[in-house]
Amino acid sequence: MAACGRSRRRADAMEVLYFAWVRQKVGLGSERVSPPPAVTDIGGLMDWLSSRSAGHAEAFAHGKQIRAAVNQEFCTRDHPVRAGDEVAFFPPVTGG
Amino acid sequence: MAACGRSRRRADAMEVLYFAWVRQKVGLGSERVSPPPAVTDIGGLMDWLSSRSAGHAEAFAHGKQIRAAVNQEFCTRDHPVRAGDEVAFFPPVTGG
Amino acid sequence: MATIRVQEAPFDVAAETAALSAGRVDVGGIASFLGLCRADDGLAALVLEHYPGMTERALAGIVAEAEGRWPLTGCTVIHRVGRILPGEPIVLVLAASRHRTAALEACAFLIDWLKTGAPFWKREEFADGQSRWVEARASDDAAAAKWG
Amino acid sequence: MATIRVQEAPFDVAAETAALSAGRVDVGGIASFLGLCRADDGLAALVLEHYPGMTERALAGIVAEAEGRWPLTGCTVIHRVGRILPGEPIVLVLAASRHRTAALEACAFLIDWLKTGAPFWKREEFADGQSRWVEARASDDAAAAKWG
Repeated sequence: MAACGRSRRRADAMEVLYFAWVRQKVGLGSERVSPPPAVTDIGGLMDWLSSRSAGHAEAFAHGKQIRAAVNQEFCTRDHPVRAGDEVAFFPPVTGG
Repeated sequence: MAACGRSRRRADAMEVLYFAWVRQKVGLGSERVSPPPAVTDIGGLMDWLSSRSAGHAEAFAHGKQIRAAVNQEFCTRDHPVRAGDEVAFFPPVTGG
Repeated sequence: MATIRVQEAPFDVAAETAALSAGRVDVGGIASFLGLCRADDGLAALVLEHYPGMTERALAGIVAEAEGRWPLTGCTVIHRVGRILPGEPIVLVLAASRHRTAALEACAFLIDWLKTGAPFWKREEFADGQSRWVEARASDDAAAAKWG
Repeated sequence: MATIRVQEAPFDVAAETAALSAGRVDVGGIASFLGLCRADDGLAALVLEHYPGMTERALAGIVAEAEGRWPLTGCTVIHRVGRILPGEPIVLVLAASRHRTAALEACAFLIDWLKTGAPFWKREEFADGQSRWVEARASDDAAAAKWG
């Protein structure tokens, strides 16, 4: 079964995680996506994700208030993304 | 007895306290003294006290390293002293 | 050397403090900051969400940065997640060193950086049933930025 | 509001910390500094002498100054005197406020000022029977002076 689950993961897919109000607006905590080759950085990925649902569109409409991480490191809009990456979108952090 | 103790206190006397190595060199924790009228400030009191014993002389020979308080407030050499004051001499503080 | 924990359970300030000097005589000072949940504007609870995995990584990075800047003998960061009631503790930062200045500065640095550099998000729940995400404050960014 | 104590007995960090937020929900942060006795150069014990009366006065003045500079919800200064062994606590400073910056700054201010503005003197006793008075450090004067 594990092998079966794994076989369904496309080699060009990336894991996208959402937190806080980004998660609430998107309506998902995470999803596996396979953006087209034209999507090469965080900014491009945000634009592409916006088209996936009304929830995505609403979340990413607040683009300036959204922060991103690639493979668990904070990054800027021009950071490259590629298959196999773990990408996360969330509001500015408010811990402490 | 209380009245008797009190009557032995001269009206022109002041209480002088010593702490840390000043106390050890003077050989006293406190004493009641009646300096002459020419003694009007901390500096003058230090000079006068120096003449009281070898221990006093040794303690006040380190005058620059000695701090003073009058009536429990830190003060400088030119602070006035008068009968009834509580005067203290000690090294720079090292608490905390 | 460093203790880093993200947990739902409350923590024991005395035990964490004692752990930094237990069995050793080279610790001159332990500075700490304990963050508590205030009940502003009818707040009923704070709900803290985080990014498991990245949180621990980010905290480890912040602690390593502090250890590089100050000669610490030990360091502890514990951050709670989940539902926290007014008056309850949220976060504990401890920094121990031979000298007080290192401990005090490292502690302030850790809490300032933690506020802006670790993936936690607070949602406020109010007595009237309303709920809202806490917005990041420019003053927190400024506090973190002052460390250069 | 403020707790000021000079005592021979050890103190309870957890109880003192808890006392600053007990029964209230307006405290956002408690910063603390715990000073401990190090065993440098074969130290066997520290003996702390103070000026009874003036000490309490001086500490009250320092606390009042901190309360005037920062909006504190509470503040605690406990300083031990007498014989203190390596690893044992010497001094505890706590500052509580709605906001972390006030608590952190007030705590650092209190310990800096206490080091130079309260009449305590430390004598070091060594394993070989020698004893010497600790000399004041210029760095402590500088730390206190930076608060203006």
